[in-house]
Formats: sequence, C-alpha cells, structure tokens
Amino acid sequence: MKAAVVTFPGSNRERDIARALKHASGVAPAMVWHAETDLPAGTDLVVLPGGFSYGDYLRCGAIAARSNIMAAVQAHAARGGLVLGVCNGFQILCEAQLLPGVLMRNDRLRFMCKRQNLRVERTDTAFTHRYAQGQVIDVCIAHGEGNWTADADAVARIEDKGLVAFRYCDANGVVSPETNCNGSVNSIAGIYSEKRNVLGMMPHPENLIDALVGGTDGRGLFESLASRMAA
Amino acid sequence: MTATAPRITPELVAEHGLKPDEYARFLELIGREPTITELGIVSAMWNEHCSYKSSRLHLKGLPTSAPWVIQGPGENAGVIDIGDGDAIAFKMESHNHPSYIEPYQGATTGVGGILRDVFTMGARPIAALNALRFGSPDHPKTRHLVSGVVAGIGGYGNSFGVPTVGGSVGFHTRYDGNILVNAMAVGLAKTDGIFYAAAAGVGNPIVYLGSKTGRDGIHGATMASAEFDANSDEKRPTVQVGDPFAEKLLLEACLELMQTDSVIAIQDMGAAGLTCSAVEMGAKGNLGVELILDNVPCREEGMSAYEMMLSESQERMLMVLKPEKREEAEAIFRKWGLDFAVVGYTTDTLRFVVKHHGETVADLPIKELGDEAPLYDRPHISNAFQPTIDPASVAAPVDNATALARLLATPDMCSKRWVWEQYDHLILGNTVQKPGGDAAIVRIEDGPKGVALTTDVTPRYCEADPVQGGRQAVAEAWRNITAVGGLPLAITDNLNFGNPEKPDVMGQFVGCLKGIGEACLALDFPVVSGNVSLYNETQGRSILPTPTIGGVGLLDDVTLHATVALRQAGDVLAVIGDTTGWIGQSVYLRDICGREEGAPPPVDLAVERRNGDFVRGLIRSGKVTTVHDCSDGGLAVAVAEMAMAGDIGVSFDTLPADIPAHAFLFGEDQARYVIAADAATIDAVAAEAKAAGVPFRKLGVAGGDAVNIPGETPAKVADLRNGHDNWLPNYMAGEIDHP
Amino acid sequence: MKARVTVTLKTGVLDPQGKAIEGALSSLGVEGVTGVRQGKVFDIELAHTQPEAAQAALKDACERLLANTVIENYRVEILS
Amino acid sequence: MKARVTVTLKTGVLDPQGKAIEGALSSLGVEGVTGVRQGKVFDIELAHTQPEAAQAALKDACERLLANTVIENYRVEILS
Ligand SMILES: Nc1ncnc2c1ncn2[C@@H]1O[C@H](COP(=O)(O)OP(=O)(O)O)[C@@H](O)[C@H]1O
Ligand SMILES: [Mg+2]
Repeated sequence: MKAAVVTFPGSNRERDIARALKHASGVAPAMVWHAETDLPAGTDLVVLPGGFSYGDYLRCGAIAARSNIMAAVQAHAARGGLVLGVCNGFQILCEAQLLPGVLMRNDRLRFMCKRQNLRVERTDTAFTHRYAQGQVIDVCIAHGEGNWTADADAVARIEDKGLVAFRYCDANGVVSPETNCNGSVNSIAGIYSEKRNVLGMMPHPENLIDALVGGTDGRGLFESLASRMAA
Repeated sequence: MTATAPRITPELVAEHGLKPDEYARFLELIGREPTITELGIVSAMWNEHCSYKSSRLHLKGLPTSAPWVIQGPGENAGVIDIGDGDAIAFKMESHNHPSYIEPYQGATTGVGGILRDVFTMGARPIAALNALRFGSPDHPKTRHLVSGVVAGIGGYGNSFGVPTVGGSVGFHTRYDGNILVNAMAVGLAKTDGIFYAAAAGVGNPIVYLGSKTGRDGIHGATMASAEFDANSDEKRPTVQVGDPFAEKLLLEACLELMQTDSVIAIQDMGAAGLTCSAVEMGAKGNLGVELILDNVPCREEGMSAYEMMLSESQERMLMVLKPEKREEAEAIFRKWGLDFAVVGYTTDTLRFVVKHHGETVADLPIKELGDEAPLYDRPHISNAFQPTIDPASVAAPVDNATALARLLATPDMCSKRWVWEQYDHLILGNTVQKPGGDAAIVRIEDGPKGVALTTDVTPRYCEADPVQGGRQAVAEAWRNITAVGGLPLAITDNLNFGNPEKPDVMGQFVGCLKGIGEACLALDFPVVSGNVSLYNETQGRSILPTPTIGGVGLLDDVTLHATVALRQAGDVLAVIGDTTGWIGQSVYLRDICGREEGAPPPVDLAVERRNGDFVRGLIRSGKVTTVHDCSDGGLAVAVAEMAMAGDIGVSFDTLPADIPAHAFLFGEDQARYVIAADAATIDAVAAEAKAAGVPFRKLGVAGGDAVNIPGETPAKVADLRNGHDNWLPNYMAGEIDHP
Repeated sequence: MKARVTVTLKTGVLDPQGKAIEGALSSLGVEGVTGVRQGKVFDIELAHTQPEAAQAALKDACERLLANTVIENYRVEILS
Repeated sequence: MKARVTVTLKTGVLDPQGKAIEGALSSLGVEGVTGVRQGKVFDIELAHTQPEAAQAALKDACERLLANTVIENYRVEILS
C-alpha cells in the first residue's frame, strides 16, 4: 500500500497513525509536509492525522484546511483515491468541505479522553471490510470538539445513503443518549463521502493496535486498508 | 548611562524585593549605583526563585549520584541512563502563585515551562504528570480553581501532544488561598545526544528562538517569591498566556536542529526570561555575554531594556550556535514559522553586558550574579512532638463497612477520573498503565523496556513529623514504582513550603529534606532535579509542608508488570509487610473520627527496601500480576480499590484478635503491598516470604459482588464504586470553565 | 485603519457553549437570561488607506477563513 | 430585550489565536492585514423590561462568568 500521512504544524498523532499503517501493511507511509503542493506519485491513501493543527485556533481544522497540500488531497479524492481523516483530520475534512457538517465543542464542554464503544455501520467499504456488520469495537476518543452536526438536509442525506461509518454505542451495540459521548447528531462518530472513498472519524483506531496498550480493535481498519491496497 | 533613568531610591529597591543588606552587597560588588535595568537584573537573579538563597544550603545534603545518573541537579532537567543508549530526562516544577491568580493560564504556562526544560536537554517528551493541591471543597474559589487548573493542564499537554499519565489531587483548607500546581515532564533522549546549558567558545553567536517578547509576567519570578496578602486578587499582574501550538513548533524545530551538530549550548527562558538564561549560560561556561536588545523580537512597541530583560513571555529559548551553522539553523526555524534572531555573542570578559539603542544599559560581573547571591542559613526549629496514638484508645464511631464506603467517597480518596479524562493519556500509543493505577507505565518506543512514573507526598505526615514525612514521600514513590514491577531509579522533587523566614516553617523544610535525603540514600533513589517553592502563605497562614516527589523507575520488559485490578473469583489476597494498626494521622482518624492528630507512621527504610524488593521479584518472575501498594486508608481501602477495578467482591478472613478491627483495616503502616493470585501461588509466595523473612498474611478471597468484613453488612462493590466515582463529578457539576 | 469583524452562528445551528453558559448563569443566580448565543469578534489592523479596499479585503478574509459560511454569518465594520 | 456582550483581551496580553490567524491570512494572500486580536461576543436574550436592570444583570454576568477579568475587558450593549 502506498500511504501518505500529511503533517501540519501542530499535528501530533502522525507518528501513531504511521505506526498503525506500518504495522498493518509492513510499509512505512510517506510523511508529507503541509506546504507541499503534490502528493508522492502513486499514493493510494492519504491520511490526515490527529492533533491540534495550528493550535485549533479560530476553528479546529480551519487553517489546515486551507494549506497548500489540501488542493492535492481534494484532487486525489475527486479521482476516487482513499482519504482518511482521524480526529483533527476529520475536522479538517469538514472544513475543506470534503465531508459535510462541522465538529462543534463537546456538549459537556470538556476535552474527553476515554475508551468508547463504536458500532461499525457497514462493512462494504475499503476502510471496514475486515470488521463484521454491526460489530462493536472498543477504541478511544480524545477530543474537545467532536460534536458533529449538520443541517437537517445534510443529516437526512447521510442517513438515507448509508454514509454513517460508526456510531457511539454501548458494549452491546445499543445507541442511546447515554452512550453519545459528545452530543453528535444521531451519535455519529464517523462519516463517508458519497463515493465512500473519504472517511472522517473522531475516535482513534491508531491507538488500539496493541494488546499491551489497551487492545487491538483498531487494527481492523488498517488491515482493511492494507489488504485493499495490496489487491 | 541613561540620563532619563529613574533614581534608585530605597523604595524602588524594596519594590524589587531586595533587602537593604542585599542591596548594599550589590553596591559593593559593582562599586557604583546601578541602572534601573541592572537593578531589575539583580532582583531577578537574587530572588528566592532563581538564587535558592534560603534553600541552597540544605539542598546540598541530598544524595544526587548513582552509576545510572548522567546529569544530576544543576541543569534544566536531570538525566538517567536506562540502557541500550537510551536516557530519560525529567524534572518537576511549580506554578503555584500564577495558578491561583489565573488558574487556566497559570497551569498552562506551568506545563509549558517544564516541557521546555525537558526538550532543552535534547529529549522528546513522552509523558507528563502533575501534583495538585486545592483548598477545602467548601471554599468559594475551590471549584473554579479545580476547573481552570485541570482544563489548563489538559489544554496545554493535549495540544502539545504528550500523554498526561499520572498525578495526584488533594484538598485541604490550608491551601485555601494558595493552591499548588506542580507539573512534571519526562523525556526520552539518546545518551550521546544530550544538550547542556554551559556556553563555550568566545565570539559565538547567541540566538533567540521561539515566540516574540511581550510584557508578560514582568516580575513574575519576584511575585512567586513574595508572600501573598489579602490583596493579591487585586494585584492583577500581567498574566502569561500559554501557547501550546508555539511550543510544539519549538519542540520540533529544536529537535530537528539538534540533529545538525550546530548547537553548542541551549537553555530555555523560564523565570526571569532573558536575564536568567543568558547569565546562566555564560556563568556555567566561564564566559561573558554581550546582548544587543535591539535585535530581540518584540511583540509590543517601545519595550524598554528593563522590560525585555525581565519579560517572562513563554515558548522562548536561547542558544549558543556554531557560527558556521547559522544559515542551516535559521532555515529550520523559519520552516517551523518561529523567530530566530542573533541577539548577542559570548565574550572572554566574564561581564554581562546589555546594550540597547547604542547605550550600555547593564554591565555586571557575570559569575558574581550567581555565585555571590545571598545565601541564608535561616533559623529553624523542629516542630512540636506529636504523641503516638494507641489504636485501642480510638473508638470506631461507625461500623467498618460504613467507614469504608464513606472514606472512598471523600474528596481526597475519591476517584480522580473526572480529572484525568480531561488529559489525553493515550497519545503516542505507549501508555501501558494509564492513570488510576499505582504508577503509570509508558513503554519506550516499541519496547520491551518501559518507565514507571509517579508523583507522591503526604502533607499531613510532613506537618506532623517532617523527617518521617520526607522519608514517607520518597518511600511511597518508590513503592508505587515497585508495585507495578519497576526498579526505582531516581527522583525529582518539588519542595512547596510556607515562609522560610519563620523558624517553624524553615524547620519543616529542613526536617523534610533530612527525611528525603535519608530515604534516597537507603533506597538508592537519588535526586536528579527539582524545584523549591517557598512563601506559599496567605495572610500569615502557611500551606501544609508539601515536598512532592516525582519518581522514575525502569521495567526491562513491560509485559511483566502488575496492575491493581482483581482478576478472578477464587484468587487469594495477602498483604506483604507488617500491620500494627497505626492510626495516628490516618485518613480514618481524620475523616471518620474528625481528629487530625498524632504521630504519622514511621518509615523503616530497611524494611521498605526488603519488602519492595520481594514484591518486585514476584512481579518480574511473572508469579504475581495483581499488586496494589497500601497507603492512605490502609488495607481496607487498598482491597476495595482492587475490588472496584476488577469488579469482583472480596471476603475478608477473620480479622486478627490483637488489633482493633478498624485499626487493622484502616491503619496506615508503611512498606505494605496487597497482592492477589490463585491459592497455590499464594501458598508458594507465603513460603518464599517466610524464607526471606518478609512479613506475609492472608487477607481473604476474591468472589461475589461485595466487600465482606466478618460480622458486618456486605458493602456492594457497585455501591462503593458509585460513591467513589461520583463525588468529584457531582462536586464539579455546573462549573464551566471559560478561558 | 482598524476594523472589527463579527462572526455569529446562523439561526438554527445548535450552540452547545451558549446553552451551557445560559445554564451556568442561571445557577450563578444571574436572573432573567433567556438565551445565549456565542460568537467571535476579530479586531483587525489594516495597512489600507481606502475603506472600500479594506472592506473588500475583509470580506475576502471572511469568506475564505474567518467564518465557516456553512454555519456562520459575518459582519464587517470599518472603525477608523 | 436583546443585548450584546463583547469580551476582548486586554492590551498586551498574548493572543496566540490572533497570531495564528494573522499568519494564515497572509499565507492565503489576503493583503494588508497587520494585526488580529480575537475576542468573543455573546448575544443574549433577557426577560427584563428595564434597560438599567438588564445592564446590571449583564455586568454581573460578565464579572462572574463571561469575562476573565484578569486578562479580558468587556462591554455591554443593550440592543432593544
Ligand atoms: N529541591 C531540589 N532538589 C534538587 N535539585 C533542585 C531542587 N530545586 C532545584 N534544583 C535544581 O536546581 C536547578 C535550578 O532549578 P530551577 O531554577 O527550578 O530550574 P529552571 O531554571 O529550569 O527553572 C535545576 O537543575 C534543578 O534541578
Ligand atoms: Mg530550565
């Protein structure tokens, strides 16, 4: 798999995601500085990592969404190339309008770092085919602004077209207000673009790839990507 | 020198915190009246914070060396060798006074400062910890302070990208007007890639790096050393604002630069900014320094030399650069969008010369600014002797199951999850033991090694008996590291005390240091860095003596570690170490009986070491994986915490007849660990313990859904957890922090 | 030249902070507050000498960065 | 009754956000911006009928919650 991880000033989980990609595919991804205008030739997957790009000042992801490299990421996505945005990466994708909606401050107004169950909503995508339909995975969240919201039309479109990737849930896969850790509309933790080649998600699968460090439920995502690329 | 400069009046000297005799000493040193800039410089260098004038004498007695110590006290951070060419740099520092005035920004800048101390040494931060003390929960400001400090610590560390993996939080009315915010940072370096502050070579450029200089915290260092009065809410000094984004850029730029073999010396700008950093670099390298302030990147118009020299703007560094590397270095800083300016050079004059607008605004002997700083042997008296309390003389006001449930839901003993869930404790993907265990465990890169990290102190013990309290703080840090399977290697200390000009406070300081030193020596646990914070006092009332200990230990293989959670029904629990039912200064006596008194539990360092080495052996051989050290709240609380973590009940065996039940359950004898394993393993451990002369006693068996104390109503684990988990969120409910 | 840009949430967009502040004010005993919406202001210094040019530059700044026009409205005022 | 509260940083206090925005505007090619300071606005609905009472309540709200008076100034405007 040829993966590229874009690093912005203030990114801070780029090493974590690079490690997860390498673990799954055996190949270290290219690290691409935001000021570049092109992705490395032959890039299959672009990853926008977690962190606090530009300090999350103004709005999270806003300044990074306007950096040089994002034009190349847009073009890559338009060609059907795979794009994954995790946490700050998701925020950047929304600000860049590669995904609809916006991530507002958590409803409890606090940064929250904790384990959280997610329900995998579909498994026919490049990102999730290694999971089982409806599988409940245990990953972690670490964000202050993960409260996804969009106007009613956009929400309806996302739901109708089955573009919800993950929802916050309990250990049995039940979605309820109690398991909605940040106030997101319909407990949405991650969404796809219309062609399902772009995924944005708040939780951090890259920090759950190791039995010794909390568990391995994040691996499925990277293994899905790695096998798809290898094919 | 400048004609328009203000006259140096005795009032002005006093405002700078210099005592008349200190000023006289300075006059003698320079042989003329100083300029205002010089007065500012000396006031910064000679205040308590920079000169350690009250504490230096006593700090000298601490053990600071061991074969694995690469750098002891005296640099930005201490450094220890953890094998395979890897080193750990770490230090702890306080930001108490600023955090009381502006909790969010005070805490952020505290965290930022300590992270800089660590990466200045060439180490990439891999973990942060903190130790917090707040006033009584009933005090009107407490909630706001908790909310702001916790948000600030998280706000900075989360954005910077370091996992905050441990710490401690306590409440006591003696911190009402003077909270404690102690922050610790831990970084990973290569033993051959460590950077120091001593300048070298004459005529080398001195480079300013990072953010611009503003009028932030001018006289912050002086403020930190002046006793608070009732008006401090009104003082409204220029508060420093933390910028974790700039710090992250500074980290990456510094580490990138350090790869290029261009750095001769590097020093962060902390308290008293440019003054302290420039003087220290020169003095340590036996060189003079000349600064040209016209080149200092400023954020505000018309800043005077005085202001630039005393500004405490954050996220700045000073560096001595190899002249031929200037362009390469500058390109790196520009890439990261940071300021880079040559602001002076090293000289062979041993003078500290500062120029601004073509004028010399300061010209001082550089070594003497440090070496000739006042040094005090302040009078000290040891505290009144507290009697040992006979456990039989203390009646139990409630049954033990009720006392247990109550204790678990007190401000000091409740779960601190509400706090650490606001800290990103998982970033970097190496947190093997997250907050909530005994010590945190952070794996070193892909393993198998890891470090065990903790911060500890029991202020009420220190107040009751400073020497025992000092010993206990070190012993507890050592024990927490041991309880996860780590070999304790070294500590950093953060000595928070009241006004040293009061002989009883000075007595606490001297006593605690004596105890710390004894414990470090006996446990092979030297001090490699630290910080002193004095004058923690409001309206004449001092805080509890609080010498926070930050401990670092090593696990050769992180897969062999222990956690507190009970694993399965049928496992047998046992305590390693002797239980006498020591009730004096226990939280039971304080929170259940309403008596804050008595002598604290004595710390026998030889026993401490023997018991700990035994337990560590059990973990390292893979025999035992469930261990919890026994501290506040004694056996009952330790066992209940293990039950809550594992979601399994425990039935206590018949309690011993020779100790009152409540003293057995809640007494705080030291050097103890509760372990759990299957029955056969526990029997084998019993035999080993006997052979090794280590006290061992079976406590009970895991199973069911309640903690059962013989003859009492079972306490459901779920109910205990409810009280334990909810005290803090309930207390904080409704408070929103709004930085 | 000085200007102020005010960015506010569009009507109908949920404002969790505003709501929390409303709750906090009422528990602090500040009475009579029935709604709070939070927005941002930017106080901007400009090198321009013509108000029209400044206005145009700031409109551009808002459209491209300062406001997320999906959820936010903005207003530009030239102050001096 | 409607009011607007504007909270801005005191002069001299570092504004990391403003700094980052200034940098971003210049790299986006928005010209002539020489300084940005970010603040907050609160658009508040009140049950009061007397402007004086509303003003007093909001001053109280600012002192106790909306502004961090150690580093921020505030201004209350009654709009209607
Ligand atoms: N209590 C202490 N024990 C040991 N070393 C200390 C203690 N207090 C300060 N030091 C050491 O003295 C030096 C100066 O401390 P400090 O002024 O706090 O550092 P910085 O200039 O980085 O803020 C440091 O090397 C520190 O480790
Ligand atoms: Mg330092």
